Amino acid sequence: MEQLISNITIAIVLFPLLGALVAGLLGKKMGCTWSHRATIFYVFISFVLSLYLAKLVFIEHIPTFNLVVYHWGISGGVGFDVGFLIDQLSVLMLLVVTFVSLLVHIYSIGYMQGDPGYQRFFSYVSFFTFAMLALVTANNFLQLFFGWEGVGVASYLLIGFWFNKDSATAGSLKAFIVNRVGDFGFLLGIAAILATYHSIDYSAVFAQVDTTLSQTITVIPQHPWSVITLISLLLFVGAMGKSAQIPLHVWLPESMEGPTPISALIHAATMVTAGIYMIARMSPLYQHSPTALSVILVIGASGALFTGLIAIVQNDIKRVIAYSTLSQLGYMVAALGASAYTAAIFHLSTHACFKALLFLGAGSVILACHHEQDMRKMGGLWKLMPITYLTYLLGSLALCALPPFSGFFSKDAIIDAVHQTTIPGAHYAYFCVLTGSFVTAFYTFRSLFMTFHQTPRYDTAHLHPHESPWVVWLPLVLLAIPSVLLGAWLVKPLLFDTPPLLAQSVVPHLMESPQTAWSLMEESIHSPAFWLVISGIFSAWLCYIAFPALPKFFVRVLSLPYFILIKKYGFDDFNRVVFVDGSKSLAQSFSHTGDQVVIDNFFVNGSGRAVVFLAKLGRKLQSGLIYHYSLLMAIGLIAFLILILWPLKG
Amino acid sequence: MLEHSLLSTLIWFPILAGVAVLAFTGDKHPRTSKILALASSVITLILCSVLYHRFDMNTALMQFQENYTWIPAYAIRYTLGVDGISMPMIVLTCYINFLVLLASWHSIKQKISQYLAAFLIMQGVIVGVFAALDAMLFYVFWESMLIPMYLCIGMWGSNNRFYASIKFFLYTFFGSALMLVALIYLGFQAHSFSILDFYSVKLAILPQLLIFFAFLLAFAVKVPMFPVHTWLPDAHTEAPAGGSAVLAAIMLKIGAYGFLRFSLPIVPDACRHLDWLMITLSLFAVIYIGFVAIVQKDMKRLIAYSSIAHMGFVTLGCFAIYRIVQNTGSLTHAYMSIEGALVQMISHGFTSAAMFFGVGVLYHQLHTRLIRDYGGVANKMPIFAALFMVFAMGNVGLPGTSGFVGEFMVVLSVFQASPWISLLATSTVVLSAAYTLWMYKRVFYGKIINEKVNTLIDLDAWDKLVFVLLALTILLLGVYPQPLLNIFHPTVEHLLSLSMQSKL
Amino acid sequence: MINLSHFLILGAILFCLGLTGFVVNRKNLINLLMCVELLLLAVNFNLIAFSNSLNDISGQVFVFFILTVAAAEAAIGLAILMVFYRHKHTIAVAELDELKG
Amino acid sequence: MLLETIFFYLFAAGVVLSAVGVVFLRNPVHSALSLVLAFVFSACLWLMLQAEFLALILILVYVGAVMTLFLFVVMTINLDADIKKQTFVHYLPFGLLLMALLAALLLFVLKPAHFLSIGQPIIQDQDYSNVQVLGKVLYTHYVYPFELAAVLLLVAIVAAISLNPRQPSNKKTQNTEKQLYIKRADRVRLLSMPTEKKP
Repeated sequence: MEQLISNITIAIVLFPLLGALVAGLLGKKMGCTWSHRATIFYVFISFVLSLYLAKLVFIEHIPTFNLVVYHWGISGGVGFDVGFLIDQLSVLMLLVVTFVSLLVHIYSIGYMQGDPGYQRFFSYVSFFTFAMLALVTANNFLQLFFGWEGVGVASYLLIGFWFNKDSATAGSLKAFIVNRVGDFGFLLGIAAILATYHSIDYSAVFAQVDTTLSQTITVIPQHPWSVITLISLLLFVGAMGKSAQIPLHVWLPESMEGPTPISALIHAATMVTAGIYMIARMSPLYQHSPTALSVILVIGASGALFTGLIAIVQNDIKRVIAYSTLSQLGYMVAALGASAYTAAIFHLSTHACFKALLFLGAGSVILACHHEQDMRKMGGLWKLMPITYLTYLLGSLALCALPPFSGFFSKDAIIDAVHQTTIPGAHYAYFCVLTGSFVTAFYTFRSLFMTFHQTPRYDTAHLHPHESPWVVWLPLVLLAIPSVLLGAWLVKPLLFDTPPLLAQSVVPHLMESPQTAWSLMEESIHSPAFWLVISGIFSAWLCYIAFPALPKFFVRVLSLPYFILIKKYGFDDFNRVVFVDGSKSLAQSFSHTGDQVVIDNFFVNGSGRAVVFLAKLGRKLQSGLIYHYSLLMAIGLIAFLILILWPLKG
Repeated sequence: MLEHSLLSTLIWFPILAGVAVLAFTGDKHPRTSKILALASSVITLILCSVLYHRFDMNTALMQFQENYTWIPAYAIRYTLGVDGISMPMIVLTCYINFLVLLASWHSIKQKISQYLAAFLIMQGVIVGVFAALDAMLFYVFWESMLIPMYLCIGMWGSNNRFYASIKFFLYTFFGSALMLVALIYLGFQAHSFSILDFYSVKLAILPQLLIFFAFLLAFAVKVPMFPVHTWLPDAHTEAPAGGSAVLAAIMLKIGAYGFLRFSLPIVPDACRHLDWLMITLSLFAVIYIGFVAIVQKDMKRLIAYSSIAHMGFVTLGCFAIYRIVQNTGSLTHAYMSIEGALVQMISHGFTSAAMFFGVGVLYHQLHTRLIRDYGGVANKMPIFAALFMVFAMGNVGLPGTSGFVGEFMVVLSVFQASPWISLLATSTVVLSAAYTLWMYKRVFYGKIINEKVNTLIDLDAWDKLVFVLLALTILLLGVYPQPLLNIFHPTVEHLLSLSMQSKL
Repeated sequence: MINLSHFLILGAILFCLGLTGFVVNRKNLINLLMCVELLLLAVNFNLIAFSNSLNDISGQVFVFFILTVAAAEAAIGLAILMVFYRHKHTIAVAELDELKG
Repeated sequence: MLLETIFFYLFAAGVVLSAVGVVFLRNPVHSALSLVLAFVFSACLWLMLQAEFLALILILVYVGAVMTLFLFVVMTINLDADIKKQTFVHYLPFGLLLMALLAALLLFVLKPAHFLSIGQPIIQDQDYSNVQVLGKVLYTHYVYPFELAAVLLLVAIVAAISLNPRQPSNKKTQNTEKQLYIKRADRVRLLSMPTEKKP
């Protein structure tokens, strides 16, 4: 049995890598068709095997399975291993990742058709999947970091997939570097963990947590910090980078420059969920640091509200969804901050489905409009693309968290958890997440209305949008199903069962009373969140269907807020001016003033010049004129005389 | 028999082969000289594998020792031997040199036999540096190493090569002059010039400090450490690709090797006193040089600066041990620090050599190293772009590549010296990504602006072989560094015990 | 009362004058040679004065040799000077900087 | 004694003044003559020190031979052009200062107080012959140096003569070196010319 599980796990993780290698190295020889067949086949196997593992874990309840594949390195008494941890959390993540990835693979057949980098694309996507799988199955921080960086580099490659497009390469570079800023903290967090626990295996670390509760570390003299808080915060910096939390969220909208399937993959199943997953995985650690949780709560809640607001003013359909991702990630992080780790993972799973759905739907629209992404040039598409419209609508409803769609259950759990928590910042966070639900509903339906309703604004003479081929709409349909049902199906086992589904992996969140999906829906009628959502949808209807002049009016009246939102609170400008230009000019001054002028010119060439100068000076003495020599001789004579007569002076 | 002459063979065989290759000067038989050079390089590589296989990884003792009288009047002997630190360096040297010869198959057109001879002789001499156990022998190899490199830059370099070669020579020569004084002093104190005897000499703190600074100057120039690093960008920029590769991959390591072989065990108290200085300079190298690298306009300069930044990790790892031991009270984490530094040395040998070869391929075709002359190269050279991406990622220190291993270990262990040092050192995570990938973006991505880029041809078979070998090595070391660590471990243990022992 | 000191002082003054002439001379080589003669004269004064005071004839022997060498020196010096003049058509000291490094 | 003192100061002043003349007179001929005067006064002072032989030698050899040589050379060479160039004297004050310093130092050392024990000149007997004494020493004890001095003078003579080879400029001898290094191009010039048209 052990052997079987370990083989399965290794297969799940490595098959996508194999697919990536096959498509990447042999792609040119195999041709497009065989490349996508190979990669899809491998990912499909991974998915099926994940399902099997899920059966083992969730139905047969096998114990947590910790496998060390090999010793990566042993140094200083610390073993760094490559190994896998199979428990409920990782299996859930495996399912989410392989499912979404599989559908993205299939979808890409249609979306990427005819692209010169077709094989390369499939190779990258498979590699992306591999990295994410390595991340979620890791049993130690080294491998976690490997996957962590692996998804980073895969996203870098994929965002910059169309490398002839400057905005794409710039976006990819930005994504990578911002992620590295997060990794900066993450790596230090790992270092702190090693320093504290002398191991970087999850199991060893969690086993020792209780012994280090009161341990402090002196980072600033005379100010000892709780070591757990320090670790938590450092790791959270990594999560901020990967999961795009304020202020490291700036890369995510830029990642829209990649092909749409990639946006779906990044935003839904992989990459951005890594941070959420990591904190949930570390919940035994975070649980002991209220300070860190407070920080997480506030940052997450702020992201939930404020990035959602930006989505309202975006006109690019993908950007609207991108900001919505930021907002939803904010929800998840807020849930983590409120110690509702399970709720965060729950929302992660449902969000993976409906966000992938929305992105792929948007991709379908974009494909239909010949790579036009501006919603102002769409409209009235619902009749032409019924399947896309329907699935997009379902996704939107799920995103808005209307019962009985999946988003409702997970988001409701989050709002509930934030409401209940009492750590500092809880009230602010509650306000943010509540308001956020209105905002979510508003921008979601704004994009829906602008794209599918209203009168067509595209060039009807030349553009004849039509439904996409089956490889494109099939994944939509397949994603629509869990988008609708997943929440109702999972809510009870995840949150209200005893023990909850993920009890072995994450610290469970205590719910007041056991409830069912149905009772939750009933209750929701009385909750403010529900009515905020309804009013959000209604407002969107008012603004974009009933009175299309209304938005312009608001823009005029609220010009300052509008400006702030258009400028995205100035993060981009701030980063550009302070970090990009600042570091460039700092670097320039280092390079020019420091290296060239001071060291090279002054010290290095200066010493050379000094020798030349002294030599020239010495040469001057050799004037060749006798009287100069004689004068020097006389001076020498006098000096010599003084020297011998000096003792006689007394 | 082989045991007792293997090292000598590894030193003198390439040198003799180089002299033999010189017989074909005049470019009349380029093929003959190439085959001869490559064959002898392959032979040394085979000898290296013998060295590796017969190497006993369970002991810190010097192995494959050879010991002959050389200058009896001053107790100077011809003593060779390797331990877990020098053996990988020797293998690295032979391997990189093999790749250099392979890569020069097409790229060098003029004075080919002299070029090949220079590299063969250089290889032998560098192996000598790593294998020498007698201080004077070490010094002789140390200085004679400069000559072939000087010629290499001066003869096959580009426009500003005279300035660069003179600068290189004077800089490094200047550094080593004081080292000679220190070695002679130590020789008189120990009544022997054997390096191993130096380890047991008792020294007061003042001589230790003076010796430390003498060594520091010699090794810091070689590493190079801030602020004596400015020869490196010039030398790299002007040197041919192979020269840059050897310079970055091996010569820089000799400085770090010197710190490990001489400074730490011979003057441990001085090192303990001045570790703040070394740590500060290392951090300067990481951060300051990292920034400087960002704005370089010349690819080779950029890579040269990134080399300095990476070597900052090596010196950091070497000299953080005192603080680590002081804070944790045990030696275990100090192992990780030094082993991290050693892995970083080896890994940097591959990544930097690979990057320099890459730039060499571009330079060979377009005759420019300026970043702004490129753009969109990935369109014309997809295979090259893909391989270069692997090297770039190695340079960035991505997990799964060798570049990660050393940095990871150093950062993790240095955290126990002080979180702040670790914090500053970790900034390389961002900086290296910024400079490497920004360069990659400007060179490989984007539309083709310069028409000449359209004329680029992708790698030929020879280059492909070189690059694939390098890429595989980089990935292999990244995925499974344990074999390397196994070699280091006993020697590092021994080294640490020496450098923790006060000599007062 | 004249004693040794007076002669020595006279020699010193002569020496200083000769040296002054040597140093500040801008005229020509011949003047330089003449200044050298003055210097030698000053030295000779000393030797003779001491020889007299100490009643030791060696001092005078030395003066004898000095005179011989000085004569030879003057002869060769002037010969060189003539050769020089024929090459350069000048013996101005200020222009003789062939030794310049 | 008084007379001696008077004579000493008289001659000393003469020596010093004529030495000043040697140094500062513009015309080299005047300088040379001034030097002659200095030698003559010196000879007188040497006589006072009972070094008769040297005094006479000084007059005979120096004034008679060396200074004549000087004057001869001065007059052979046309120094008018050079005399006009002697206008710049930047170093003069500095040189003088330096020499004053030197003189002061020397005077400090040589002041009479330092020579009280050996300071008194010795008055020799009536039958004392300086020439005889000197000759005895010179031909016995110093015979080798004396011979060497003779050789030195010979060398000086040879050198002085050989340094001034008076060769006629229109000498008709072969220059072998030049002959060996000659090239065809220096001697023959080949021209390719069009053949003349026949009428």
